[in-house]
Amino acid sequence: MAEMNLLQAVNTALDAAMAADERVICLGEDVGGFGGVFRATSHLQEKYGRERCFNTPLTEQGIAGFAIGLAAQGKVPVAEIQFADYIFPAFDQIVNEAAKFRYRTGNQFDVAGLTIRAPYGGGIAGGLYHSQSPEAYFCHTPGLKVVVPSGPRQAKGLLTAAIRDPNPVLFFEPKRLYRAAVGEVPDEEYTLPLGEAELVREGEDITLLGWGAQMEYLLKAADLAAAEEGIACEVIDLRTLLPWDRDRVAASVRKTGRLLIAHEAPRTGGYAGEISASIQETCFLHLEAPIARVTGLDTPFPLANEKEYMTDQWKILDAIKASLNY
Amino acid sequence: MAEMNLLQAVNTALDAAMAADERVICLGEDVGGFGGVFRATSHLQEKYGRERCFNTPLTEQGIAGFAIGLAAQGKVPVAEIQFADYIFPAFDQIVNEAAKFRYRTGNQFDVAGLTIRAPYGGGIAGGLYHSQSPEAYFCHTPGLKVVVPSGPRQAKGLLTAAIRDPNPVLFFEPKRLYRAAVGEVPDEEYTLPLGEAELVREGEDITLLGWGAQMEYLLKAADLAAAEEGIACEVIDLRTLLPWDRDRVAASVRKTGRLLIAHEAPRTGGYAGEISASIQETCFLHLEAPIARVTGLDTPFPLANEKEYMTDQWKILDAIKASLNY
Amino acid sequence: MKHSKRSVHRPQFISGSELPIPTLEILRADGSLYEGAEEPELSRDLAVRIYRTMIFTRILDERMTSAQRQGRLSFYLTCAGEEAAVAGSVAAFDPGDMIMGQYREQAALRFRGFSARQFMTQLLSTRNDLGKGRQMPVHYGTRELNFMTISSPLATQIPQAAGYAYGQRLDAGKAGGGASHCTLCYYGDGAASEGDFHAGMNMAAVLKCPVVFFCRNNGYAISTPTAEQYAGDGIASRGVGYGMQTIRVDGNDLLAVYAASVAARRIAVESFEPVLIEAMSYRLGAHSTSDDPSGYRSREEEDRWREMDPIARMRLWLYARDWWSEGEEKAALESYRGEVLSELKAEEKEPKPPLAALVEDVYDTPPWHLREQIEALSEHVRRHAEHYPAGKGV
Amino acid sequence: MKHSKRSVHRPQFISGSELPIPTLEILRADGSLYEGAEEPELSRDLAVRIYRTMIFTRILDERMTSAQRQGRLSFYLTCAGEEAAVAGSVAAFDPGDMIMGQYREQAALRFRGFSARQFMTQLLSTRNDLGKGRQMPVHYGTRELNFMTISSPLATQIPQAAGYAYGQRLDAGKAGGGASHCTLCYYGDGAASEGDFHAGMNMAAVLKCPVVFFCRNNGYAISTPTAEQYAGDGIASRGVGYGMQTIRVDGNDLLAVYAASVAARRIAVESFEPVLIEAMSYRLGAHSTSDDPSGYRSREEEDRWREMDPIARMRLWLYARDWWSEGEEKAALESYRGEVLSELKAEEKEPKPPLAALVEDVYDTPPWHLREQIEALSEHVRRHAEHYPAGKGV
Ligand SMILES: Cc1ncc(C[n+]2csc(CCOP(=O)(O)OP(=O)(O)O)c2C)c(N)n1
Ligand SMILES: Cc1ncc(C[n+]2csc(CCOP(=O)(O)OP(=O)(O)O)c2C)c(N)n1
Ligand SMILES: [Mg+2]
Ligand SMILES: [Mg+2]
Repeated sequence: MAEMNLLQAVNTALDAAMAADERVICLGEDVGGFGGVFRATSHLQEKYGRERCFNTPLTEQGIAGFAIGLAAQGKVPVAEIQFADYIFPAFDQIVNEAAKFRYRTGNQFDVAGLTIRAPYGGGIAGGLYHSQSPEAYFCHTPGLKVVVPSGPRQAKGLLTAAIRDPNPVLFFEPKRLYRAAVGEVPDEEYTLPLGEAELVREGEDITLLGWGAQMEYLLKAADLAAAEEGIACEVIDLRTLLPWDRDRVAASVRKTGRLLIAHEAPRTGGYAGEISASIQETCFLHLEAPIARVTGLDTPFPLANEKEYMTDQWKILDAIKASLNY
Repeated sequence: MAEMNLLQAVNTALDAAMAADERVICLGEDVGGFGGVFRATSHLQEKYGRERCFNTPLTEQGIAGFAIGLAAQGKVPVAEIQFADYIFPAFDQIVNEAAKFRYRTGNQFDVAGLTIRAPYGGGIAGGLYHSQSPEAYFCHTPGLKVVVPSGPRQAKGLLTAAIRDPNPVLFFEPKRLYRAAVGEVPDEEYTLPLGEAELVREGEDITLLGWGAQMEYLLKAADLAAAEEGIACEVIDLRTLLPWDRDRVAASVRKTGRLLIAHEAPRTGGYAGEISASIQETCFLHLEAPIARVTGLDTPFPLANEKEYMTDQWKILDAIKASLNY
Repeated sequence: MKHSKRSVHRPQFISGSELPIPTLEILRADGSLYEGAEEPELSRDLAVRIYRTMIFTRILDERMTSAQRQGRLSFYLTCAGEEAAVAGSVAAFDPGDMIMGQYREQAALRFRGFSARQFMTQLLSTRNDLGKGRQMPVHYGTRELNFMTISSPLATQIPQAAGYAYGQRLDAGKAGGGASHCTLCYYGDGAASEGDFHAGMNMAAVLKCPVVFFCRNNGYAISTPTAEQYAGDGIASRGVGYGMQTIRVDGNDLLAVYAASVAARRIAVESFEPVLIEAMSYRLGAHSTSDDPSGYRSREEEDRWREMDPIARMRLWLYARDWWSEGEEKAALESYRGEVLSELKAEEKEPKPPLAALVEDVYDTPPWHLREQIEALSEHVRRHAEHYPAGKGV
Repeated sequence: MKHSKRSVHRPQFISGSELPIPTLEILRADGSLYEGAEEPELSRDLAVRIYRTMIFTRILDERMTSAQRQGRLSFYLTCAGEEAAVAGSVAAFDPGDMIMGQYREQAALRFRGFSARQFMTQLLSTRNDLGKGRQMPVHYGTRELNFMTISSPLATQIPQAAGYAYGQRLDAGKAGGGASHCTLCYYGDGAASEGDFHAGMNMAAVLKCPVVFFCRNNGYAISTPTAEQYAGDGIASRGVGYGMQTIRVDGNDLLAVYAASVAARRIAVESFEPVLIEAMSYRLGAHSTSDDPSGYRSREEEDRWREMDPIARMRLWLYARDWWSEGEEKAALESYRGEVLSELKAEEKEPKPPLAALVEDVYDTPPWHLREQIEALSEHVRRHAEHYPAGKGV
């Protein structure tokens, strides 16, 4: 066990994956000698050479397309998109190509080895283009897996699993927590299973569900709810958004009768909508209050008034109370 | 009044818009002399000249970017994306640029005049890449309006409104109905308001909600439900998906106590999820059964077994019965 | 080369006309060689195999176009006019080289041994289709023949080909010496306008990927003539901009295409470098069976190009060397016509893929939601068998 | 030009080194002119205005970088080293021409009259910011000065600039003769790798848009040197491929930049044609305040370029003609330093934009869902005022 932050956990997972399998290749803008603008790929070029860890020209559609080709050839590319806000030029390659590759070839070809990493989310005074949480766009895309770690331990275990998973995986890293989230991480390589949610805290009164940077707020809100009102929150970290662990969530909601989902992305069309719709289908007769969503506003991500804009423990706490008082 | 099909209605709306306002410009792949692969822009180059109706090079990101520039300069571009399946290379220009243009400039600049048209949907043996219904991707994008006509009358009125609307509008045309949907269309120019759903049929027992090519199936299912079981369906054509007419839908659900939403796109992350989540928030105590979704499977769009894959009146009818028997 | 160091002291603009890229031409329309031209090394066997590929493809195209008109296929798309460009290039490559095409390269597939029957399984989306009937006709793919399954979105294969070739280079690195295999990537003059073209070409050049890009410049992208597609000196001039070795060839001249392709492959594998070949040709037929070119180009223009038919030109050359005879010609045409039609007929009897295949291969194995969905669908189709073609099967 | 008609009969590859694009150089580092060089027409007033723009920008950059270190700004990004490229180009354009920049062109804004105070409103995202405090520092924009608001996603402005210019051409068409206005579009050597670059350049050429593309080639995209960005002869060689009139200039040579820009604008407006200028320069500072270049380049390299400082070079030229004196220099520097600091201080006292602005300008007017959301948020902030900076305001 070693204490490290989320960024170090990512770097450690990449390092171990490159050491274990020479097919693993890290590529992206500035990921080479410099080690990435956040330093997630620090020292990897030194250790594994310029052929296996390199700068690409500045083109996200090219990075994604190139990584797809590498994966189709049998390599295990881990491509970095510098900010999730800049993943959109690669949207066609990801959604029309990577996601549909195995299907359209009748399983003759695939991009099993492909992982695309991108830092996402707000809270760093990034404004419109250094703050977005685009996970929902990809969760509407059959063929992709979408994974979001909430802390260092999850980051290492999930990224290792993502790299090994025989499907294209998008791995969104909560950049607000890169240095802020620190915790114990096992030294050895390990994986956390994709598709399984993590029950973070048990409780009887309401289920709180989120992923990535939301988990911190959900846990703080749960603490406040317990302290202020004696409310016992069950807290679940979804971890894999696609395919998601509906059974785990449904089991919890059947127990608590209430569900609150939090995400940073704008509300309309956000992934909370999908979860809410599915859970009311499965748990209709168990629901004692409407499923609540605490989300970003339906606006571009702002710079001024960012604190007000973002979800936080106070907003979650209010929604918990509203649900309990319904 | 004249009888015409959906394609002619689109062509008529474009023609009238170009005649009325010389700032209106039609551009896209093959839209010039040839009039578009579906012939939606037939005769427009002849009538209004090569400068106002022209072929672009084959680049969707370029078409969108170019149209954004035109709109920022004060023109009223109507850009065609040949198939909605090919809108993804333009995703960044639409989602990061067009949608956020007014916001990020503090309303100093805007792309008020921009409309992007694209034929969408399946049922024409198009397989993965000539069948997709990508509306949900755009409905998660504040700043855009998303409009889908269900027939010739709606197509002309809504497209005219979209062109005049001072916001960027995506206009998805159900290509399966291009020639199949025929109806009376007023000769004069007229608009149907964006943001307002259309109550197509009144009923007491369940609300059926859809858009575009789903409306035909919903109405057929409503007929079957009435004939077979005496069920009275209320049928609503959403028409504008973003921003959507929640009040109209909620009022109907408060009356019927039941809601079924149909779309062709894959289920997970589809727009039915958003509507379901919102309506259970607003109408929780009125719901007598879970909100039902009839949608495409969570797979790429197939070619073989397309008929089985797609939503249709039989699947909707089953879901109506399941809701009524809940 | 980063950038040139030459300097001038008066503002002087440079335009494309200052670097006109010449066209390699070896074979004249009458089957004779241009003066000063050098014939590429090409054995009789290989020449005949190439020629047979070209005429088979022409016949396949003719027959399938009629079959589509008869409603036996939903869609088809011909290679007519571009057979020399495609067959002449693929013939210069190793069977182990990966091909990543656009959709008009059936001649490459045929050259590598795709049977008439295999074409039919894909065109008819039967359960025998290697692609499991999931894509529209002409979206062929076969791992066995190293032909990557075609995908409709244009130009996406260009950066993918760069990446694929980079992987091949890494494998070669281990063996020492040059790469044993490279990638051959086809695309059209229209596709070259996509952003992915730029991304892929530039990455291939910077990252030194052993890939040969083969641009089929056939004058049109559906209805859009190249004059409305680009303003420069074709696509070749762009290769130069990427710092890529580049050549333009007469695409209707089998010998020129073959000679350029042999040299290009050598550069790619020996020096880990991408190469661009631009083949100037013409799409003799409609864009596809959904298209009617009379709306955008003249019969005269088409006729002019028909006179430069690459098949006729190669035939004359073969005749002149006595490598092929009128008798062989007749026999080959007849046998291909028969084969294509009988295989079409035979495959028409084959069933569609099973319903369950709808949810396979979305992931390596179907997750819970896809299992639920296919169960519900199968149950629905069973209950309403009369409304569904697959109703009989379940 | 569609494609060249010249033909050859032996396979011969062409590579970029066969068309080295020369660099226009007029002014030597010591302020004297190259032999054979021709000075562009440039009045004393304009020359001094350009020079003042350059030194103001340098001072703004220095002061704001320190202010950022002191925590008074969240982020900053300098133009240091590229002042001649930016000020020399914008000076050749009409104030009515639209500028669509990347983010390192504060000199252009300043040249057009953006005040020190206006810079501060944006950098501090106060309620006085024309952009309503919504974007990160340096994302300036002003309709009044025809400077399109900067957007972070790279290269998106390139096809937009083509479209904007096409609109200008249509307006001109009505007036007859050339265009009265054109578009000036800046981008970096890194941004030129994006797909949007290709799309925009090609469309501008084919659709004959009066736009001048100005590539600031400063050697780096964050940590990535141009050698890992492209393999061809810079960006200029691509312009030639698009059939665009193209010129490369020494970007640290004000006279070369200005001369090329004057000529480029003339071509654009008179013949409705895009033009490409590639200015070779160097980013003297870090990419931004978030970056530390010592991780990827040497101090020696930086020093070499510091010796070619464009400001020093222009100053020597001005001194030589007696258009500027050491006294004026000293006074200008002092006054700019004072102005920048006092305006910073003053603007720091200004409040942030109101909470309600969060939902404005998403659409022309906020629809129901945004009205609901802002109401709920305002109510929440009111109830929990202690947790929110805006708590005081509501
Ligand atoms: C991204 C994308 N946009 C549009 C289309 C529709 N489309 C199919 S083929 C074609 C023209 C392609 O022209 P070209 O590349 O010259 O190839 P050719 O058909 O001439 O062989 C178009 C526009 C597509 N398949 N993909
Ligand atoms: C689409 C996109 N990808 C990545 C980034 C992150 N980024 C910001 S600036 C930059 C480098 C740009 O280099 P260049 O174009 O040479 O401009 P310079 O900074 O040298 O002026 C990068 C990668 C971005 N802003 N947009
Ligand atoms: Mg073509
Ligand atoms: Mg740069």
